[in-house]
Amino acid sequence: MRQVYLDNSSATSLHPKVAELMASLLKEGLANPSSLHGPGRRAKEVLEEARGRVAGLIGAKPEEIVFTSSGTEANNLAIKGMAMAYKDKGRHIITSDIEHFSVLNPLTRLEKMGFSVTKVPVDSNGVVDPAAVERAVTPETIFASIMLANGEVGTIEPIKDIAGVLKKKKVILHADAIAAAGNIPVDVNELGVGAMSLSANQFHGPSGAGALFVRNGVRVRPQIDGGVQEGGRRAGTEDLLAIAGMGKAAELAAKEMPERSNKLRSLRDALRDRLTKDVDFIHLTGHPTQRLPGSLSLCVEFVEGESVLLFLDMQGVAVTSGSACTSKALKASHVLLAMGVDAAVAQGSLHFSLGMNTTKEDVDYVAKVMPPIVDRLRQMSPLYEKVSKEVKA
Amino acid sequence: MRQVYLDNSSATSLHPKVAELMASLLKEGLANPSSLHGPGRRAKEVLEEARGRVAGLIGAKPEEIVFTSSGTEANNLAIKGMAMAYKDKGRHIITSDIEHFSVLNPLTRLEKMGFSVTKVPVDSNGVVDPAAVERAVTPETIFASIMLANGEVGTIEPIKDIAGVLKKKKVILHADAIAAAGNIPVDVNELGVGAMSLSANQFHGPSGAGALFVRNGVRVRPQIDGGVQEGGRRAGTEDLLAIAGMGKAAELAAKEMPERSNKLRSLRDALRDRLTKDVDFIHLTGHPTQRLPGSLSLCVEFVEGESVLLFLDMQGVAVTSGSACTSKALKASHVLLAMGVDAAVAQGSLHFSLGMNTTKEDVDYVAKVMPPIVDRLRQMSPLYEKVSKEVKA
Amino acid sequence: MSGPYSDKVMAHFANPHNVGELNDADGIGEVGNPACGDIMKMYIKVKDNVIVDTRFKTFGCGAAIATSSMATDLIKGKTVDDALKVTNKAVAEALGGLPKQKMHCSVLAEEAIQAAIDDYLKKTTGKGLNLKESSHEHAHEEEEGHEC
Amino acid sequence: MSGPYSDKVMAHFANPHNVGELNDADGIGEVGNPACGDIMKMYIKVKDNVIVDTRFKTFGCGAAIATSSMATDLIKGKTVDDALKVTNKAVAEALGGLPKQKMHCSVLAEEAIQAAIDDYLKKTTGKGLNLKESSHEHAHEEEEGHEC
Ligand SMILES: Cc1ncc(COP(=O)(O)O)c(C=O)c1O
Ligand SMILES: Cc1ncc(COP(=O)(O)O)c(C=O)c1O
Repeated sequence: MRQVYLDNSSATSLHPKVAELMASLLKEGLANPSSLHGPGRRAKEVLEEARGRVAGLIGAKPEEIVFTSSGTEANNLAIKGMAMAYKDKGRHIITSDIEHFSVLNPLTRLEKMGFSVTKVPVDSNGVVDPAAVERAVTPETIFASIMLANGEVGTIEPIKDIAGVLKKKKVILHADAIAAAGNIPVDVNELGVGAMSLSANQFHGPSGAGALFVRNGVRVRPQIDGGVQEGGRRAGTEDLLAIAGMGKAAELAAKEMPERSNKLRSLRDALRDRLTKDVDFIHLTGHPTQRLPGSLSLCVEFVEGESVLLFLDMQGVAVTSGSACTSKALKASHVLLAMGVDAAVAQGSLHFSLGMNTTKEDVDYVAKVMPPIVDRLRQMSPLYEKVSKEVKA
Repeated sequence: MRQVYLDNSSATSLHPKVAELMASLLKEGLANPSSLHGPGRRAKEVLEEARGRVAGLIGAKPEEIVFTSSGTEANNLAIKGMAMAYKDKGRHIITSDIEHFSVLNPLTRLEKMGFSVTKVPVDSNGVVDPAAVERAVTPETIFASIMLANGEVGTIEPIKDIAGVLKKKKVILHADAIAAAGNIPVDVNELGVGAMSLSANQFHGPSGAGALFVRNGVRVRPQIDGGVQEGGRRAGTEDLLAIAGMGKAAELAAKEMPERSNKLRSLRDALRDRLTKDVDFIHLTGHPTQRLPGSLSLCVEFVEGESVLLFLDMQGVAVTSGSACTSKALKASHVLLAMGVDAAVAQGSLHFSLGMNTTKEDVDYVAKVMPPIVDRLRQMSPLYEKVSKEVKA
Repeated sequence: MSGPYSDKVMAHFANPHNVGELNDADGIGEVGNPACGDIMKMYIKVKDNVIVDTRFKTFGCGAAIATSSMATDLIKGKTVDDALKVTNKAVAEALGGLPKQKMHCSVLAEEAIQAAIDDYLKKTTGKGLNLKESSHEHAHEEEEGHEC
Repeated sequence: MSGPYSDKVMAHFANPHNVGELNDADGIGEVGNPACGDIMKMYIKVKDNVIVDTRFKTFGCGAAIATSSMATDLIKGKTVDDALKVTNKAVAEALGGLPKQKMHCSVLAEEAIQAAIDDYLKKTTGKGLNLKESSHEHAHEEEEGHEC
């Protein structure tokens, strides 16, 4: 059966050249980059080459890159690390309603420690209003954390404008660029961010490597204490294999980005057009144009996302859903709800995230297998029954 | 030139079978284990297989294993995680003078937050006295953290006895078993520990995977917040490649341990005997018999460790040193000082850590190249000059 | 491959039994809430106090569809009284178990059976079951909206 | 390969110049402290106020040996006054730079030169340099023993 992987937002497929580099490093064997001997110096060289490549992807200086084990850890280091570093300056932090749990949950921890957090809302496209961020600033505000792009609905936020209004108020901006970096052009200086999180598995690198950009002059208190790796900002023997993979993936993303995103956009638009034509009662979610190139996010009314996902899986198609039933907490995606999507409609959430391997044949295949699945589930659905009766009446 | 890697205490060489599994997973490609679709379920299967293997190595239940990105992170999760989970019970913690910085530095953080820490001393062999631990217990004590084996001098601690005295006082024991697990038999039930840290790169697995054993009933507060991975105890997309490697390495360590450690012991003893015979003024450090099988730790008087290390490196031999000059903080190893080694003698610290790949030829080679290096450096040393004059006189 | 669901759940989900409506149903019960992700509507046909036929329509996840399918299988051919004894646990066990966070689907199936029988009894005897407030909704409130 | 040391440091470390003692030295200076990891002992032979020969013995790391070697190279052939102008920076620069945490080795080299000259002056003129408390030891105290 055809295997179509359209869940690159959960973890991208590995770039063949990244896999190749990692395989060759596996064969070579890697020592500890802190060691003074030859094998250690070679390991250090691999580490610093990767750092340079990741810095290059986002216009940063190498020493501004702190490697972590995931995007989640990078967000934790940014949020808790800056909160601890600046707690004597103030205890107020700004964020948005649609951040990832790796931003929201650390903030909840901080609230329990006496920090206060203001969450700015989003519009129906999932866009944060820079003016709302500006209004949220108090004399106590130490930083804001707003995502550059949302991984569930694909919306790209006006980070440059948000950084602009915050700069006037001398508030640092951390951007969770995990879903964005490597997929759209991201330059820390153009954006004006003080800190920014990335994750290799979002741009065809491996899981196991993330990075936090920390602008020179911005302080973060380490969240993992021990040795003096990563300039004293993150202890622990480095996962050099994953880090080297991240570096290579960053280099390739920078090089191949225009080509990749053109292809992704046209395939994504083709899939969107086919599905909206062949399936009725589909709601597109997220911003219609200001969005990640490979992301198609929608809600199929009268059916539940997990059921569609499982039937698609039986046809070899891998996607994700933000329905309550697919989440471990049994709550519908807070992102969809924050955008004002009706809770019942949100149950039909599906996210198709295309990657560099996606082909026209994949799109054709999904466009072919999806409508009968929806139809079958709707035939089973007591909600659709009502609608079809209403339509008939 | 012959390459002899005797720095397995910094990072072991990768077991060929571990490298093989990782290479095949790189080729296969791994999805996100949280995903519901087929590739996600396959990833989950890889994850749980690894968990079972790691649990198997130490006699734990699979659900008692929390994967982390390093041994350092496992220690941080244990120390800060238990401190936060039990802070309402008490704020006193016991540790020893010879713990790794990934235990000591988190404790320093906790001290700044109002916890108090008692460090028990060690004897000249680096052994912690269980009675001293018992005496340190107060009604406020919530846990103790004592290492199972010291990675710098090789001494194995009487953890079972320490756990025994603590059990009477209802104090949880965390053991940093990072240097020990996979190298000597370790069973969490026999030892009686409540939590225990491991690191894959200490038993021929990859860097990038560690684990914390958390006994059912023992609580740790997550230190990385976000998604609900690892039973809600550690958020972030899993580094499946490294974790799978750790699982395989654990399985192999369990199987090959008797054979490996017999070989390591005899090679290590041979190296010790040759070096002590051919180089005078050598002090062996750590316990003479109660020690890790592959570890030979010593101080060469009148020379400085980094210089020996660099000359050995020019001969293709990789070792490590605990001298002040090799540390980034320019302080001699706190482990050696805690054992009462004279500060000047500690400057000549060297640690030879053998691994499964070490051969008799390696030992012969090192035994051959080392004495002339020491001799050359001593001819340059104003300290040796005095001694040789004294000896002559 | 280790999925969230047992093979039996997947089999019932992929090919559910008794899907559809009964035009001449003697009792119809609908439970659940679309915002929470699951609605089950159950139809029963009763002859001589025995459930001779049954159908369902379900909006929900794999477990919701599979439990609906299994619930209809379990009550078919049973007397009304025996059908009322089919518990959520029985449904879940018949499916070879359910993931913990999906057990509420089996609760919904139990409630759907009771709602259909309640409707049948109301229609035939004028007096329904003394149905408690939906335990499903209840659990919902208790856990502060954490679970639907 | 990117090691901690420049190629020049490694070259001087691997093959240091002027190693040894001078039996007929006119001045001998010893600085440092074994507990801190470095001791340098420097010998000078002076003729007509010019340092015509010099040797050193050093206990210490790669940088300590390399700076000793370079320091002896730099003062050889210089007048005593000019030798006193050789700073730790000059030594470090001549070596193509030193890692930040190894700069103290160059300080030690400067101090060794001064100690040897001090000894020479004391022997010849009865009056040494007005050497301040070892700036090395000083730095040591200031930084609470963090750096040797
Ligand atoms: C916007 C955003 N933030 C954070 C994360 C978490 O990153 P990771 O999965 O690397 O832990 C993700 C995951 O995709 C994401 O999309
Ligand atoms: C006893 C001990 N604890 C902790 C660590 C740190 O582990 P890691 O290097 O995996 O971060 C080490 C490293 O070797 C160790 O030997």
